[in-house]
Amino acid sequence: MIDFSQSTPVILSEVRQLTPTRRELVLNMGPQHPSTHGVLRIRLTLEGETVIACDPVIGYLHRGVEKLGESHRYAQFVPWTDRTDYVAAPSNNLGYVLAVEKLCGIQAPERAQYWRMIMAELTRLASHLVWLGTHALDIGALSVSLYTFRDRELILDIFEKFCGARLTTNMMEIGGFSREIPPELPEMVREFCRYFPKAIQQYEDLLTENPIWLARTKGVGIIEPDVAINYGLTGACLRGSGVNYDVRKAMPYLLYDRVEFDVPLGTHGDVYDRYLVRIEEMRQSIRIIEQCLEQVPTDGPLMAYESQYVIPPHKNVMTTAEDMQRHFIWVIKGFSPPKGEVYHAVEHSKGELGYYIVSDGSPIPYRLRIRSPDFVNLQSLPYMAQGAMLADIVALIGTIDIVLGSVDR
Amino acid sequence: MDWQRLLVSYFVGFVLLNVLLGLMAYMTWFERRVLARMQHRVGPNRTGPFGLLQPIADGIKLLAKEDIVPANADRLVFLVAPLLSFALAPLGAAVIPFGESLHLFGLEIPLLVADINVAVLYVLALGSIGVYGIILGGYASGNRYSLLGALRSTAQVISYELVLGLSLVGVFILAGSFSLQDILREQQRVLVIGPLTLPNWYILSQPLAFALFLIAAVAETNRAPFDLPEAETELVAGYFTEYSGFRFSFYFLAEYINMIVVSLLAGTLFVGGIDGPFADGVWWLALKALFFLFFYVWLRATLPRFRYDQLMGLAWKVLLPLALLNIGLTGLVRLWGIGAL
Amino acid sequence: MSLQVLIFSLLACVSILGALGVVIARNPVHSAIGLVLSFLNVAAIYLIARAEFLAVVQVIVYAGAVIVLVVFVTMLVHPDDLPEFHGRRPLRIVTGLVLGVALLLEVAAAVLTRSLSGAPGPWTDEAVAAVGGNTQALGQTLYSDYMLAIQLTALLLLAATIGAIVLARPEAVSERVAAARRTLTISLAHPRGLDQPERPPALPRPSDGQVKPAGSGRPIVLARSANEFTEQPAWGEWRTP
Amino acid sequence: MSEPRPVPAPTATSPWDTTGYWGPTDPEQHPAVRLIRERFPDALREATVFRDEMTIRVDRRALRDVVEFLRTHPELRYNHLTDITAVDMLYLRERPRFDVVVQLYSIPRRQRLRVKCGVDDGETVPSLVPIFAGANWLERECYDMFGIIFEGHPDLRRILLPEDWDEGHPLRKDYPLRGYRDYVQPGFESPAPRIRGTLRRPGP
Amino acid sequence: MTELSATHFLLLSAALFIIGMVGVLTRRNILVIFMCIELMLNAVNVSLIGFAWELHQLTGQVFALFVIAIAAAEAVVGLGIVMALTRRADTVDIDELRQLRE
Repeated sequence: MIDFSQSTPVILSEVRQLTPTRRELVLNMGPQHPSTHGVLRIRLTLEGETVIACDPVIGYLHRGVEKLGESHRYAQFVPWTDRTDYVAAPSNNLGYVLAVEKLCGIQAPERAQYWRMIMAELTRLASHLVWLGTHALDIGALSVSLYTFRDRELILDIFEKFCGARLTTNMMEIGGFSREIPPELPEMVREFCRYFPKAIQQYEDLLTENPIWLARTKGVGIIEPDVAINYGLTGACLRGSGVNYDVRKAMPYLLYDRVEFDVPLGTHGDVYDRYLVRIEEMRQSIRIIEQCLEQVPTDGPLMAYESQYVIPPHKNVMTTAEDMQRHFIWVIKGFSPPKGEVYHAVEHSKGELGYYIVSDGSPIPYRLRIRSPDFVNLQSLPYMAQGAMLADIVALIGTIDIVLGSVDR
Repeated sequence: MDWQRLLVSYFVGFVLLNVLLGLMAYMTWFERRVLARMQHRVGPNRTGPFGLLQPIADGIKLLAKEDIVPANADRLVFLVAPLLSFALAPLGAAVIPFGESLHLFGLEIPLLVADINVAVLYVLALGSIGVYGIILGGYASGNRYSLLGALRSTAQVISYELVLGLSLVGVFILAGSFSLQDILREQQRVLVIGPLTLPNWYILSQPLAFALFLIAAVAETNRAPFDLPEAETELVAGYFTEYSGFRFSFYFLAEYINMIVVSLLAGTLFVGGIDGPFADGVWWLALKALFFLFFYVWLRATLPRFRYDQLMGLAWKVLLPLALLNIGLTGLVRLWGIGAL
Repeated sequence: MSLQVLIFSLLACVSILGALGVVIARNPVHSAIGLVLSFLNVAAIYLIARAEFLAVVQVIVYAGAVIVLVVFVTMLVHPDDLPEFHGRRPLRIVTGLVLGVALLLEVAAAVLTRSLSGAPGPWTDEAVAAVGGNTQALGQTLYSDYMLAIQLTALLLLAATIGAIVLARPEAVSERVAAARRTLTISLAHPRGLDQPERPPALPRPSDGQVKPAGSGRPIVLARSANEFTEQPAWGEWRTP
Repeated sequence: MSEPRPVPAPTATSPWDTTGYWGPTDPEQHPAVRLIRERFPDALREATVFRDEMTIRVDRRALRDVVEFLRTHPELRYNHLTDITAVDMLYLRERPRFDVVVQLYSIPRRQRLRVKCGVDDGETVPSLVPIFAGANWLERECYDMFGIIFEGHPDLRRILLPEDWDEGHPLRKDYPLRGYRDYVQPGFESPAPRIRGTLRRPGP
Repeated sequence: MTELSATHFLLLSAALFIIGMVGVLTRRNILVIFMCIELMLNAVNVSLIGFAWELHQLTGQVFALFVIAIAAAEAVVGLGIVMALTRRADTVDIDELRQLRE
């Protein structure tokens, strides 16, 4: 039995300067390129069509979100998290909000937690749909992307019903939700859950057994489990290699310990396995949403109203002087969490999304660090690209599932 | 007399060229509409009824665009390459018979521009010259994506032309001629097998050759899933990355005209061309070609793209041996007279 | 002067211009364009000489395959890598030109003063038309009188193909990648580095209830709790041998 | 208008204090603290707990050895490098100026651990790249944002900012929020006048 | 010379052949030399066809066909050699190492 957890030691070879020999061709893929999913730039050294070296260059979408976090009050920063991974905004909100709640030592009421779970899982579905569509499009399957975007619209409709926004939702609030859930929302989500498995089947019909798809994905971009761990991969990139690490299971947050779901693991660690894993994750997300809808109380508080750290209820602001003062202070000055530092991670659709917040007791975070999953996952691209063909590069970028807003922050 | 025939030929060719250009324009409309239907979309429907004026609007837009020549392009070659591609594309239609002769104004007007006895070889030769437009355009752009696209295209076209040519050898053996007229005439005979009466279409006697031809034709015209030279997700737009305006539209036109010509050729070579039940005529050929064009669009909506090495492997390791096998079998059958029904 | 001669002269002139382009152009790709031009015109001249099949073959083989290959190689190789046969010495160029002109004059004189010899053959236009055309006539001659020659040609082509494959065979990709791993690191901080880890023994298979067939004969494993597959991965083949 | 109510101190009953994902909340009970104290008696500076999160502060010179130890020790096996980042402590303490923060996670034991070390301007931290390949970009980002030099890193260059960015490290506390000056794209130094709505390209 | 005869073909053939020969003698790029050789072979074909046409013989065409086949074979081998040569000329470290070892 191998001691799998102690992965093989890293032996650094000498750094190769990226000066091509005459037989090689340096191809600058990006930052403006149809399949680098934004403004990723990859410096490829090719020999014929075989990739000899691959050096991803990032930072074209760097907006200094962490620096901005050091000048915004805690509640003001929530919209900024939308802009990091813009295809999965509610998950980003959730990670940040949970980190702040942990820092403050508060917890949202049960009902709000269920709705957060539902929204987080819907976000996972939306994000996976974008991933599947673009990934298939990169490999040349034109129609799948339109089908996935068609179904993503349904999820965005739910978001719109819930909070009024579709893409950058700014959905989660510190302490829960301050507005009531629209009464027709549960039925909308239920309707979606009834419909969506058929849609997944449709995508699978087009891709899973398609010989060209298999030829393009099987055996391409293999990451062995020890290498995956060594690179610090998380999410489907790690689980595609067969390592069971899902933050929802490993360290349940919200109420994930109350729902039943399985963590799909790949057995070969190639592009095809990561595809299978993500497809299965979508099915499991539907399972989670259905259980949440069964378990969620129909009424009850949505906000931890008693706490100092949350915005007072709207009705009380209008009727009581004390809450009006609280509201005034909360809005004008913000709230001051205790001194300390917390790290809280959630299972984002792309992997482990962590927020590390250092508080000095002022209403503004002293340091706000976003551990974005795709930034770390993208590091494995040169490893996977070794000896691959040029056409594989787009498959590999797709399989990592990056969003440059999140990579560059 | 000779001059008269020449003039009539020129006239027929002129009409055919214009019809082809019109068809090509509406082929883009057809592709967009069909693709949209397959993808739960609407497609162009705002310009004219059912979007029928869309190709014209597109044409005007492309003509009005700036014609950009990159600074490090090989200027002359860059300017000429798309013209080459475009000029060669419709020539293939010249040898396709569209029906019997017409008698108008006392003249005999053949519905065929040129009846040459190496017609099919002529079409293959045009295909092999047509690749120069792509190679030179990709080379002259001074862009690495274009260069890669051109390299891919070269290797692909050489490989698949081989398959294309060899897949047709079976037909030649059965028909005993390279002339499309003769091949068509052979197919108009009736095949009687016991109680069944079938047309002697070569799709029935050469199904393997037909499949090979179809695959190789898709590859030859650089269409999905063999659209590697212009794979937009890898090579941006391949060999025409740097082209804009009407030079771009020349490549575009050439691609669609090639599709139409190949469809007409497939219709003529394998499914009897103008031959059909009820009444023979050009509409049967049009219907058959339309089916092949639909097949092109269908493929594009369904299949992902091959990788370069897989494409070459398919050509050399699968299709070429199959084509040789088909030739051998057909030769044997012909030799022993079983096929001489 | 008949129309035929006029057309012939036109085609011949363009063909010679193309040939001159091959020699004069600095860029090999331009040379190739000149060559294609020359070949196409020669093919048209073949048509005048009633050699339709050869004309088409000329286009398909020469213009469509040989020159395409040359252009392909031109684009593939770096010009500096090409071996130099002789330097750009003016003496040699002058000698070549003088020699060429002298030879041209000599041959032209010979050609123009020639007295026709050789008996006319049986293949008049009518005879060719009678067997069905140039292709058929050529085929009959080729496969009766020249059977051995054509077999030998086939053998030659086969040998050439094999030779070319052997010559241009790249090192196997795996070998190249292994070489790359040895001498150059693709990624900075490569996790494998130099050593290949030992192949571990077979891993325990996940229990059947957890294995879900997912597609193309490949299962995925469904982990029910957080504790499974953290020590050991659900990894089917550690690495394919 | 009265003063706002004072912020209540977090109580031990807060749900976040009992998650157990970071091991025992008593540093003396925590195996990592105990084993490091045995193995590296000089390097361990302190071990603190906030909201059940265990943070170990070590000497910067020993960082790589400690992390290697945490990774390989059979009782600990923190084999997953979650994050490397830094905090500029300019306004919080005198010296050292930065904290390098390493978040570790043990996949088999399902526990997190945070390792910190202080580093001053001009000092170096041993790179973790020889242990974790994933440290590569994370350390590059730290260097880019804070200017912390990681000794032994094979390729320490800027990652998020342009390679020719010459104006310090933006996540330092003394770096102005809007930068020292407006960033001008090379080649566009002189303001280009707009002529009929199109931007004129500057000549070579 | 008012009627087309084999002489025209021979003159064209001579011109093409000699242009090709001058190219082989003066150019140094192996690919251009290669093309010039093709040109010379083609010139031979022209004269063969010309004679065949004038004499109503098919032998000339048959020989031209063989010349084309041989030219194709020659092209394939020649280009293979070019590829092999460039691969050798461009020494990546691996090759040097291998050469040292042997």
